[in-house]
Amino acid sequence: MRELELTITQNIKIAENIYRMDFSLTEGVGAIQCGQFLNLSLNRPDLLLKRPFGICSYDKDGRSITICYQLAGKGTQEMSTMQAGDKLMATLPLGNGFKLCDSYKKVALIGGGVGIFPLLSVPLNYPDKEYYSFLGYRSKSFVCMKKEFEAFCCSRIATDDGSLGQKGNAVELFLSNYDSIKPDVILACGPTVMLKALKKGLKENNINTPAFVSLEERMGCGVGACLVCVCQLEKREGVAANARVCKDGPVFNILEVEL
Amino acid sequence: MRELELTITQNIKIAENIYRMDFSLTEGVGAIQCGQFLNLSLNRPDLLLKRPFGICSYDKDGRSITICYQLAGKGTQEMSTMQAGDKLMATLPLGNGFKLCDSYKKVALIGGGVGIFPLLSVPLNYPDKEYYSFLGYRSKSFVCMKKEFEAFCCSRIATDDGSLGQKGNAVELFLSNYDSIKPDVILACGPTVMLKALKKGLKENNINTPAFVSLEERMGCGVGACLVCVCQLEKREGVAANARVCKDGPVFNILEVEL
Amino acid sequence: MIKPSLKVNICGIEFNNPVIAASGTFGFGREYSEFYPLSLLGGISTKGTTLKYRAGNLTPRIAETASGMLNAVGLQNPGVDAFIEKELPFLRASGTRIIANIAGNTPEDYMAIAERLNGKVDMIEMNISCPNVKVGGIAFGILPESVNSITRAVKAYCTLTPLIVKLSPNVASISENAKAAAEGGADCISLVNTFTGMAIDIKKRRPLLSNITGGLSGPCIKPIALRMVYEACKAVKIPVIGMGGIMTASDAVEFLLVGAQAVQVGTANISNPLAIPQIIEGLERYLAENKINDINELIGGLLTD
Amino acid sequence: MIKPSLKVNICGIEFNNPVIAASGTFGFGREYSEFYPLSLLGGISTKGTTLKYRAGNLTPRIAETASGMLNAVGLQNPGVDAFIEKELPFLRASGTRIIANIAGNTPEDYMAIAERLNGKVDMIEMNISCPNVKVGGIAFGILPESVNSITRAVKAYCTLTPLIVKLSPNVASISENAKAAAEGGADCISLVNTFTGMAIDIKKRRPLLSNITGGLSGPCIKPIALRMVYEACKAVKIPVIGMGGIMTASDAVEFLLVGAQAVQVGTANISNPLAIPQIIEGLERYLAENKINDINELIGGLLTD
Ligand SMILES: Cc1cc2nc3c(=O)[nH]c(=O)nc-3n(C[C@H](O)[C@H](O)[C@H](O)COP(=O)(O)OP(=O)(O)OC[C@H]3O[C@@H](n4cnc5c(N)ncnc54)[C@H](O)[C@@H]3O)c2cc1C
Ligand SMILES: Cc1cc2nc3c(=O)[nH]c(=O)nc-3n(C[C@H](O)[C@H](O)[C@H](O)COP(=O)(O)OP(=O)(O)OC[C@H]3O[C@@H](n4cnc5c(N)ncnc54)[C@H](O)[C@@H]3O)c2cc1C
Ligand SMILES: Cc1cc2nc3c(=O)[nH]c(=O)nc-3n(C[C@H](O)[C@H](O)[C@H](O)COP(=O)(O)O)c2cc1C
Ligand SMILES: Cc1cc2nc3c(=O)[nH]c(=O)nc-3n(C[C@H](O)[C@H](O)[C@H](O)COP(=O)(O)O)c2cc1C
Ligand code: FES
Ligand code: FES
Repeated sequence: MRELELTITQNIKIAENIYRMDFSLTEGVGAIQCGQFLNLSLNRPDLLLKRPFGICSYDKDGRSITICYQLAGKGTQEMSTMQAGDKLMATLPLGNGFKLCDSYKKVALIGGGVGIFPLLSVPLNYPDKEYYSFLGYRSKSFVCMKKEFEAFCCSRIATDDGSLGQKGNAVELFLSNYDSIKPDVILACGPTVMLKALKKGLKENNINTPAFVSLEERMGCGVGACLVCVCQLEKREGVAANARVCKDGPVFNILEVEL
Repeated sequence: MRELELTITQNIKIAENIYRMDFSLTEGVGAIQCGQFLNLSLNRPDLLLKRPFGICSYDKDGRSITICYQLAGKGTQEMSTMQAGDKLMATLPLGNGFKLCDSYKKVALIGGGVGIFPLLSVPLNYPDKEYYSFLGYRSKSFVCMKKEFEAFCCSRIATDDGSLGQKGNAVELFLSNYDSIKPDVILACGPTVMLKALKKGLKENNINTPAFVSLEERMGCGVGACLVCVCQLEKREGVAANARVCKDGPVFNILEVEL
Repeated sequence: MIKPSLKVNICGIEFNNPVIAASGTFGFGREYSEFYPLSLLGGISTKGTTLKYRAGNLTPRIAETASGMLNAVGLQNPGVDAFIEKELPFLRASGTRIIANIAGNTPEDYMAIAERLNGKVDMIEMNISCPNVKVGGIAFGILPESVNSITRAVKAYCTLTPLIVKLSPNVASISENAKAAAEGGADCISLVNTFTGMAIDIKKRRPLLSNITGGLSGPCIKPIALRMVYEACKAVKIPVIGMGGIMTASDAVEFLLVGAQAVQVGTANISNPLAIPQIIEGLERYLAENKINDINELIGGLLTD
Repeated sequence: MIKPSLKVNICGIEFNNPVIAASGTFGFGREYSEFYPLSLLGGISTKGTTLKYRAGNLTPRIAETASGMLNAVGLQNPGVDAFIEKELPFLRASGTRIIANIAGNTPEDYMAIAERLNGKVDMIEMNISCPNVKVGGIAFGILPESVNSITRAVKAYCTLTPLIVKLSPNVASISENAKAAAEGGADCISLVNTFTGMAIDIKKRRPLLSNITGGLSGPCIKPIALRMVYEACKAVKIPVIGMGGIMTASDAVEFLLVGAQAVQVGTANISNPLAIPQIIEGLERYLAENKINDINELIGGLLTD
């Protein structure tokens, strides 16, 4: 992980409330693992904290990077006003990312809301797998990156209001398609309620496929030092323990974390 | 005085550390008196206070306005990065400004440093006077608005290091030329040390010409409510009193204020 | 949808809305009346008034800090008699509620000012957090005992006009001081006044204020101010007026949610002369969006379970 | 021109420079050692350590405020024995000064931790401003008497290692508390810890922190912190380590000018992992530009005449 200056090369709206921001770096960051994130400074001294965003895509030497962000509050609002040429500091790459062993051939990607973006980076590290994606959006107007997923995935979509694809959420979509796919591994990213529903759904359906989830938590440093971003691990022999989402995660085995 | 949105139409460097910023206003501010100022918001929530700048020039209906500013600290630094099209809120016009009675025909303008800028606006209200300007700059590289003064003035320049015009300051320049001009009124603007030297110089040389000075003081509201910007008036019958530079000034009769 | 009601009632006095201009940032209202009719306001807390004219401190009296400002005006004011004679008639005619903010060097000062203002204004706000006021080396507002005793002494003169005690935040326990004011007979408390702070010009190696230290206000103090108002509201049953760093309607909502019956807005006026009307408009919008018909339903509505 | 010296000596211990990583924002140094060699630092104050493992509070533990942040980590740490066994060897090998920051629920806790750390670290920093630690309803750090007595009790166990007492800013008089620590036998004081604050999500009408309140840090508190350090430096003769909102070298210079012998940098690390090396570089530049050969000439150099 390093602290580097990023130059915005593009900042465009791609769906309702959702933007894509591309950066170039003068120094390379080296190897990036899919599912890692960056912590972005906003150049506004009153907004002290960096904002974490999953890295959607990157080139091999880490000299260009893409994130997608949803307008959520002051910081993302400020980001939406930025222009090509503006420079921002960022810490990257952060976290453990998704790691797939060779034995996993069929990969199910389950993404909800802004959780779909980090999943886009998985084939960059693992181009030779068979991918099935299950993407949940609020409504048709929020749908984005559809083509990008279709480029490497057999991709299905659900919307909360049924305005595109199946009505419902990404987990329901996945479960209803599970039998026809039987993936070797599940990678999921989205709001905590979604991950919770996934954990429950897997259990109830006796699905023992290894599943890895990428968590969201409010962060400070992003590097593991300030201890604000913890999640609770499932008790081992009755002993509770915390893990840092930024450093020990954001990706955890679904069986290891309390959701 | 009103609170209005200004749109930057130009922001250019005109001398070492000195910039000129032009604004357009969608609503007119109405009549502006020469020597009035505006209090400019910086659009940076961490920089809470507005910055006061003398209005250099303006069109009749107050729909376009120019200020010139020197890099002094965080705020002016931020201003120097702004671009045409950027919008800023400002309170304007503020203060009393320079007021000249008909009997004043020959007007001496004495300006030091950034104090020269408000003087530029005097002929806009009083086009039919005879003007003589005495402008003091730190050094040749800081000289600006020379042509603009020459357009309506018999203009002389002094620099601290003698790199252009007479070596010395604006007050010395004025005093050494006083006899040949004998102005009816003196308008001066510049750092407090300069105004102090002027008051002393006038006294020592028994010059009784009416003189008006525009003061600088750190400001808050700029409208007369917060009482942070006071100056001390000369005691009247032994009684001391304060005046607000922003509201009762910035222009005072030199005999009325303690310098 | 019907327009939500912003009216609040504090100590029997009805305010058009809960947004009051804070003392010292709004003069006696004249300047801002050039920007909007003062009748829009919930009320005005006037510049702190002492028994006699005070010249205040030397300049510089102001310095900017990160998301805040320091001031060391030092209670420049014309004195209570000049206030009553020259400022009050204009204020009374303005159509808003008038709160006279008062300060003194001794309990007798406060009592004398209160006596003169009793019955002439809507409320009296006793500022006991002025750093120039000493009792045995500690300002009246620091120790609960002295908060209690000065409140008791001054309340005796506020027979016709409710007394607000304005608490200092530079204390060990805001709850104790709030209780002390309530037990001393305060009809209402307001908080916070400014936090003592300082800033330095490292080029000159000198303080930025001639007075060395000054009072910190603005958004930087909001989290501490809000916590103190939250604690004060839990500690006492009398109404609480909250302030400290309120710049927007959203900030005002935070103070109302922790239980403030009204808010005061200070530094925001200095940054933006239209701050208060914009906050009032924003409150109306927030209520409408959240389908709340009466702002009183919001007050104390923080969920913490 | 010769390179200015940044070395300072505190309680007989030499620091390469006066910039120390503040407790709780720097873990046990491992993470930031990936950004730069820790030997660059003046020192590290480690994450507050208690007698036993503590899980800390529920999340969210952090919220952003205007030019500041609130945290409510709640002293998550592995306990003193794990610290000594697993973290200290790495820290000792890092080539910088190690200050062990400690916290407890009872005086006995503090004494036991101090006893274990005595002789093993360069300094012990006793945090007596943890909001979870109660004595008769008031934290150890609030009343001068309790500051004095806990300092006395813990100092008895710091026979080989100088004791820093880290003061709370949530007090009535920082001078009194500084004096109480000095009289209790503290070798050094450090201040400020965070200010208790809160922030609310007005959409959910809930506090942004699960703990409701948290500690405010960052540039927003700098004016108050600086004023407190200024007062503390005047109140005591023992060395003072200043902190609160230091983001840049210029901020650090302000604290040195009021008399701090060293500074700690906390929140700045969270905003910018390179903050401390940049501050150290900036201090060197400031000294060179101002033709000061030794940073000790700057300390206490504020002009106030
Ligand atoms: C590892 C990780 C990866 C993420 N990836 C993406 C992504 O690819 N695209 C995307 O749109 N969003 C992503 N998020 C969420 C994103 O960080 C927040 O939406 C964003 O920080 C909101 O900032 P704001 O200033 O607009 O909101 P504000 O509410 O003004 O932010 C205030 C503070 O709260 C924090 N915060 C607010 N919402 C969240 C949240 N949901 N999660 C974490 N912190 C939050 C902010 O970071 C900031 O510190 C990710 C979060 C994490 C933890
Ligand atoms: C009535 C009036 C008219 C002015 N006209 C001009 C002008 O036409 N051109 C120009 O270049 N400058 C002018 N000045 C000075 C100008 O306001 C300051 O240089 C500017 O505010 C510095 O801001 P900063 O953020 O760069 O400096 P900082 O030091 O970061 O400012 C911090 C605070 O101090 C105040 N401050 C700093 N220096 C001064 C100063 N010299 N006078 C008043 N306040 C100050 C700032 O307004 C701000 O509130 C005028 C000042 C006044 C009072
Ligand atoms: C310039 C200035 C002058 C002030 N004068 C007074 C005063 O005379 N009496 C008083 O009780 N409070 C005074 N205050 C404090 C404010 O009324 C208010 O309590 C404080 O500024 C916090 O609110 P804010 O952050 O909205 O400004 C003054 C504040 C400022 C900024
Ligand atoms: C996330 C976080 C955790 C902290 N943990 C501790 C702690 O364990 N012990 C302690 O004495 N201070 C702790 N502090 C306080 C800091 O050490 C420091 O006193 C305070 O943040 C002010 O400095 P700053 O503004 O530079 O951050 C913590 C601060 C933060 C932001
Ligand atoms: S954000 Fe600091 S430890 Fe995770
Ligand atoms: S700046 Fe507020 S009274 Fe002059």
